[in-house]
Amino acid sequence: MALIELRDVNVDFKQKKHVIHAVRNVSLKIERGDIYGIIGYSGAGKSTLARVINRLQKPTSGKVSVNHQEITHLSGKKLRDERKNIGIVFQQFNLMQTKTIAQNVAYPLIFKPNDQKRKEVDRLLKLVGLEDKRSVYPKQLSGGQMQRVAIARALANHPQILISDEATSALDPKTTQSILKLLKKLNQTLNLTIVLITHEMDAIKSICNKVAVMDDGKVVENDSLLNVFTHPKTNLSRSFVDESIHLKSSFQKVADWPALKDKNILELRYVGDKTSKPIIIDLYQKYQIASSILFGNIEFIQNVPVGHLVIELPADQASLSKIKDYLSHRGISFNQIDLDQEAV
Amino acid sequence: MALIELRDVNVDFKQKKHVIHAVRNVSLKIERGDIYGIIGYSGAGKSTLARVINRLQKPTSGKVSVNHQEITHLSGKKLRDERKNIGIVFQQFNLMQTKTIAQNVAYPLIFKPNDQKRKEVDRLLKLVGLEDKRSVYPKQLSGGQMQRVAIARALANHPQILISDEATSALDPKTTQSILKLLKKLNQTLNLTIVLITHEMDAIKSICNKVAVMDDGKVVENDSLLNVFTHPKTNLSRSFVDESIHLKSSFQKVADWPALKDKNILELRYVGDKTSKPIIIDLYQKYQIASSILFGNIEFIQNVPVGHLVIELPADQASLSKIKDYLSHRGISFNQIDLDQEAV
Amino acid sequence: ACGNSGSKVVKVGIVGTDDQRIWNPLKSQLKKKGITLKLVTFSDYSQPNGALQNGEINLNAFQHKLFLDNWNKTNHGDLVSIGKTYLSPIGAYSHKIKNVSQIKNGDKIAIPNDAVNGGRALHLLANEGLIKLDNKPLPTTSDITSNPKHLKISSLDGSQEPRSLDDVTVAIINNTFALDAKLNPSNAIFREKVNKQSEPYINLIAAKKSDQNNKTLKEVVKAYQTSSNAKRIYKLYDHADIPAWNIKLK
Amino acid sequence: MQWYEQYFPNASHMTSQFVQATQETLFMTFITAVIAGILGIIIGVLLVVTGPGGIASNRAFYDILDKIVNLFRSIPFIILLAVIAPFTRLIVGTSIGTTASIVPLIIGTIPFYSRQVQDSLLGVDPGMVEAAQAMGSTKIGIVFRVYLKEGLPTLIRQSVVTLISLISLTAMVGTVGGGGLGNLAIMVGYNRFENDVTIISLILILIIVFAIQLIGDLLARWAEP
Amino acid sequence: MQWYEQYFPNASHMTSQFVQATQETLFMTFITAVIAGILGIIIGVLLVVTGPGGIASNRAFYDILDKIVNLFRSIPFIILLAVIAPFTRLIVGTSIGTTASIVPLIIGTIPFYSRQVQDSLLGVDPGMVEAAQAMGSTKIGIVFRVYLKEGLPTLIRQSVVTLISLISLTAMVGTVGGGGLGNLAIMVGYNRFENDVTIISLILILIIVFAIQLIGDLLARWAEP
Ligand SMILES: Nc1ncnc2c1ncn2[C@@H]1O[C@H](COP(=O)(O)OP(=O)(O)OP(=O)(O)O)[C@@H](O)[C@H]1O
Ligand SMILES: Nc1ncnc2c1ncn2[C@@H]1O[C@H](COP(=O)(O)OP(=O)(O)OP(=O)(O)O)[C@@H](O)[C@H]1O
Ligand SMILES: [Mg+2]
Ligand SMILES: [Mg+2]
Repeated sequence: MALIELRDVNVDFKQKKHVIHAVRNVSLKIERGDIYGIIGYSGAGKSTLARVINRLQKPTSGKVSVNHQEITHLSGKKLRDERKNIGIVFQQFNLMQTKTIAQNVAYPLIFKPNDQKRKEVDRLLKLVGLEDKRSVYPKQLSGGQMQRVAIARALANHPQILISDEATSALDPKTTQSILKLLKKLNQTLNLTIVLITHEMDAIKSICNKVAVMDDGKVVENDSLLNVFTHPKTNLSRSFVDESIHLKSSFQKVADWPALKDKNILELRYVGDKTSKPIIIDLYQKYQIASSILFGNIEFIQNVPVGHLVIELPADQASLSKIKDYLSHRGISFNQIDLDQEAV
Repeated sequence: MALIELRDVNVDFKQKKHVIHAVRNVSLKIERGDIYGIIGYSGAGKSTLARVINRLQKPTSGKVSVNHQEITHLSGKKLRDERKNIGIVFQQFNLMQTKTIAQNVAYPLIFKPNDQKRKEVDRLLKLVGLEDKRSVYPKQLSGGQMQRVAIARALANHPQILISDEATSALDPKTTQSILKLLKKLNQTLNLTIVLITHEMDAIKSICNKVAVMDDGKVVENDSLLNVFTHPKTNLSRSFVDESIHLKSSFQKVADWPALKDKNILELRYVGDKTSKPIIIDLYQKYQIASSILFGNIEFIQNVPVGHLVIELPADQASLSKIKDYLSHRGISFNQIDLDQEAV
Repeated sequence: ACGNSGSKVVKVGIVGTDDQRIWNPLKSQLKKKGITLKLVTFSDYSQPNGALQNGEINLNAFQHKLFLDNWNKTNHGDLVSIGKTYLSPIGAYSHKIKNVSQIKNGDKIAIPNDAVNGGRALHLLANEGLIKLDNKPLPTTSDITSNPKHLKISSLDGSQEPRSLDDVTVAIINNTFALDAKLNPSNAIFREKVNKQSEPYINLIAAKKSDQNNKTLKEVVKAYQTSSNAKRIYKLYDHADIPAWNIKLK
Repeated sequence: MQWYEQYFPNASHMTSQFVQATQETLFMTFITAVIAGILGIIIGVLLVVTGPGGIASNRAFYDILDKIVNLFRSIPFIILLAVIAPFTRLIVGTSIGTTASIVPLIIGTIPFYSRQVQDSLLGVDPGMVEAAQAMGSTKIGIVFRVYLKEGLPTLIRQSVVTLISLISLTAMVGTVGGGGLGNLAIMVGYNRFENDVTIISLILILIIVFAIQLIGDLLARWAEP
Repeated sequence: MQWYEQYFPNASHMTSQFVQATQETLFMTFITAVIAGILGIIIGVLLVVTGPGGIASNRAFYDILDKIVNLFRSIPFIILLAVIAPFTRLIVGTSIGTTASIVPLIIGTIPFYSRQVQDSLLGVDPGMVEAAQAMGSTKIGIVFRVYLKEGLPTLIRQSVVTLISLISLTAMVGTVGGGGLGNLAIMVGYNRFENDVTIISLILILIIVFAIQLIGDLLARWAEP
């Protein structure tokens, strides 16, 4: 049985006039050691789903089990113990305003002896780069600093599960990378299971092994990262993938470039060791066509290289179809881009 | 004279034991019609600087003028009028909790007749995609939804200047793009001057024309976006640029890939119409070397194409140096990457 | 307000609801003479004189001469008595003892905490030889010069005294509260003697000096000082209060 | 109604007195609430806006106002009731009776309520005040549209606390002939051992208090987002 | 000190009485503050945690407690002071004197303070409570480490308001022989028209009030982040 299992979970918020279905019929399985990404547009229900996992939000219907334990009806000490196992970084941080940064981080460590507590707090603050802020109050921190305190606090208890709700949204890329790296390390060394809620595919790409895509309360797709990345089944997933490889934005940029008007633009996608083969050279050798690279990218999704190329082919219709045949033959998926459609 | 001018601005926060210099000797000029990006790591002083511009934060020393008016000592009606001219999206949103979304957005429109107010609010909520949330309260919104309300509110007054403090940090890429596009449009049609504070170089890249890079309270670099992008003068700027073109992360990914060990990896950068020349083909024609593209990207910085390529060259030392000569000759800057150093 | 022409309204300030039972029946009687009697009920002794002095009421009836004189002196007032009402001898009650000789060393005694009755209670104790006092018209506990039995004297609100009988050995209670508490004044273990010395304790109807000869007010006094009213007072107060306008003190 | 006469032998003959006393209590409470309410809100707001970190911070003014409020809070109501008589006479022409008793009630309630208002408004998130400032709101605008609006739920709860305390105060105005239910409970009910009168008076007060609390709860719920 | 004797002819001979009355006031205030403080905090906390949206929400319990608090708040203190005598005797053995007067003071203060505590704690951001729940804090832990800690600045300010109201109440305990400065001001000063005694008493009360406010302000500043 999975470490976290949601079955047919629904969360409704009753409003004066209508009901908001924040989460609809969500079923998910998160295994021990997973770094499970949940991605979706703003308002998709990600935070609500996160809060269901540690029962801060009681589902309107459905079952949630964590650690082989049905938690929907848990209460008292059992629920508390379960929650101690689950660290959560809130989207709004929820730091205690009258406690210093060190006290905030020490909050879950109440039963530790003082010197151990101090050592632990020091260690955590160092991890998030806030050693010099230990005795100031949250109000005196910048947005990103508050977020880092929230991360340190969530890790203080050495939880088995970490729920991170947009825990890097207020952080610059460098800090984001270091936090993500930290999470990855904890995942690898301590087998920490992580639920990473984010709207940034980049974050998911860099550390997740599985991903669920949410839309309007529903999980519209969930699979291994590689599958979602290489074969997105829904438009929404595809659009997140495209955003993440900056395909979309590069199409747009290219579309704005007058010199490329009426040229043949091809988008190529290839998985695995095909990446290492110099396609451009191949095409040149075979068809004497010097294609320009407009955009190229190799991602390593779970250590499998995944390539994207957008090239301009100065070829007539005849050779174009020959080239296309050749690409199909080599197992490279492609599609021709109509720049006019991509322009805004 | 510039629309916004900061001269030697310092902001100190006195703590019990020491003083925090949040902003140090910052001098900036922001012209009418600029979309001025301010980027920097978490805690660099960006938000504090933003608050100085509309005098929510009195600078410890230095002068700030907005609209040819020294605002450091302004007060009363004059200050209020100045502030009405400056819309601000706060990092923490600062929505009124007891007002509905519509009322929040309508806040600055107090003196408008009711029907006009309603129309305006409808228009703004539509812009940010929250028509269906007009009568709920901020507590019932997701993080990204709150942020969008804050954006709508900041625009309600038709300000001349918009200060956006991480206004897209809680938003998914699609919504972010649509908000940025909106800002760009307002900039172009209404000549709105925008100060875009962010930690995401992508946002800056997509709409800013100028950018200031902050570090530890200081502005370490400020220039046109193109200059900062193509010729970053400080390591910090370079690192933001690298992050933004995903160079750094691709190096790391590449470094993790065993097949590439001990290969020659070259990073190429080229500006302007050199991009359109098929470099890879060139190299093949000249040296019979079929280089693989590991990473490639063309950015259009202020409509000037800027290319980045990372290629693997299966060449011996001799041809390598020839190739390098050739590249220099063609005006393409390059450097060889030592993957071991990039690995973590 | 009060005048010789038009409708004559007389406002009388009294303290406590008790005296309403004496004054209310006079209303109809005075009505016949064209006088409308209005009662203003206060809950303590501090206000009625000020109200009278300022003309907010025309008469008040709640105090004895000692209190009035003291008030005039300290407040530079010119209130005068225009008629006596009744004498209300204060009494000592107990649940624990039957007569004064049983009072032991260190016993607790409760006395009223208002200026009118508190001093009187102390005088009563002095008269019984339990304490000695400085010679003052309205003494307080700090005027005790000798307290051989080390009595512990606490000042309480008059209304509270009957209920404190379980807490103290003796409570000196004025008739109003004693009667309300169904304490029979004839069962008091000792009472104020009605004699010459009682003179200053006779309650009175006070008016401003300028109204001393006001006919309307005199009518009110006259209406009060009737034998039928005397009977009513005897009856209401179970002979504990003594109508005093005709009394001869020995 | 036989049981009523049986168990409430005194009270059953005093219906008109109860009606009158109830009216007096409601009258005193209502007028005091309106006047002390308005003045208390004004003073409370002044304390917040001129206080440390306020939008019109003014050390000297704040210190003086703060001290004056404390000065008046220091005077126990039972003493205030007495010593204020000359002032009352100045204002309403008489120092006795129900109307006159409103003056000390107001003076006694204002400083208390001012503090309650101050405390309610201090709870408003400074971020919202900043947002309003950034949007160019006037100080008056900020007071009404942010402080009083955002602090309203707390303000309503605190106003209920004040109102109930006020009813407790009205029980003391018997000293100046103010009447009311509290006075009836004491002077007739308690002092004359007519317990039934005390009980009926207290029940009537209770009804008023519960009504206030109920209305307050409803208002607070309405004001809450 | 000649001017003292001249302008304060009565008071100048009453130093020991002032000292005693001050002690009585401080004694009553202190003991009441401690006991009513503890009980008020307990009840206030119970109201918050069992109330709607509380961490141990219990509709029935809350409704009953809420009603009881209102019930006691409904009884004007001056009446409470009187009617509670038998209960007081049960508790402290006597119904008169300074010690006895503490019982009605406590009973009169608890419901008021409970409401103040409740209001203070309701101001604590639910997000923090959630965070504590998420970290597996016990309910007791949340009460102490979140509600009481985060609500402390407001709680302190509200406690000051309560304390000052309490001092105002102590002026009334003269009825049951409680003594104290307020009683001195009324019974000796006002009723016997010795104005100088009233003034000195009030000044002493003023000093106590200002001291409480000062300490409260300092504590609140200390408790604020
Ligand atoms: N307490 C609430 N009452 C009513 N509606 C709510 C409440 N909380 C959330 N919602 C609604 O439920 C939906 C999902 O909200 P949620 O916070 O889970 O979104 P999210 O995916 O986390 O979005 P974001 O990326 O913007 O944080 C939204 O439409 C939101 O308005
Ligand atoms: N009110 C305050 N009191 C004390 N220090 C403060 C205060 N506000 C900000 N600081 C400090 O000043 C520095 C700059 O903060 P600021 O909020 O301007 O950073 P920022 O660049 O906006 O960071 P982020 O990207 O994380 O939002 C930080 O070190 C912060 O801790
Ligand atoms: Mg969310
Ligand atoms: Mg910031």
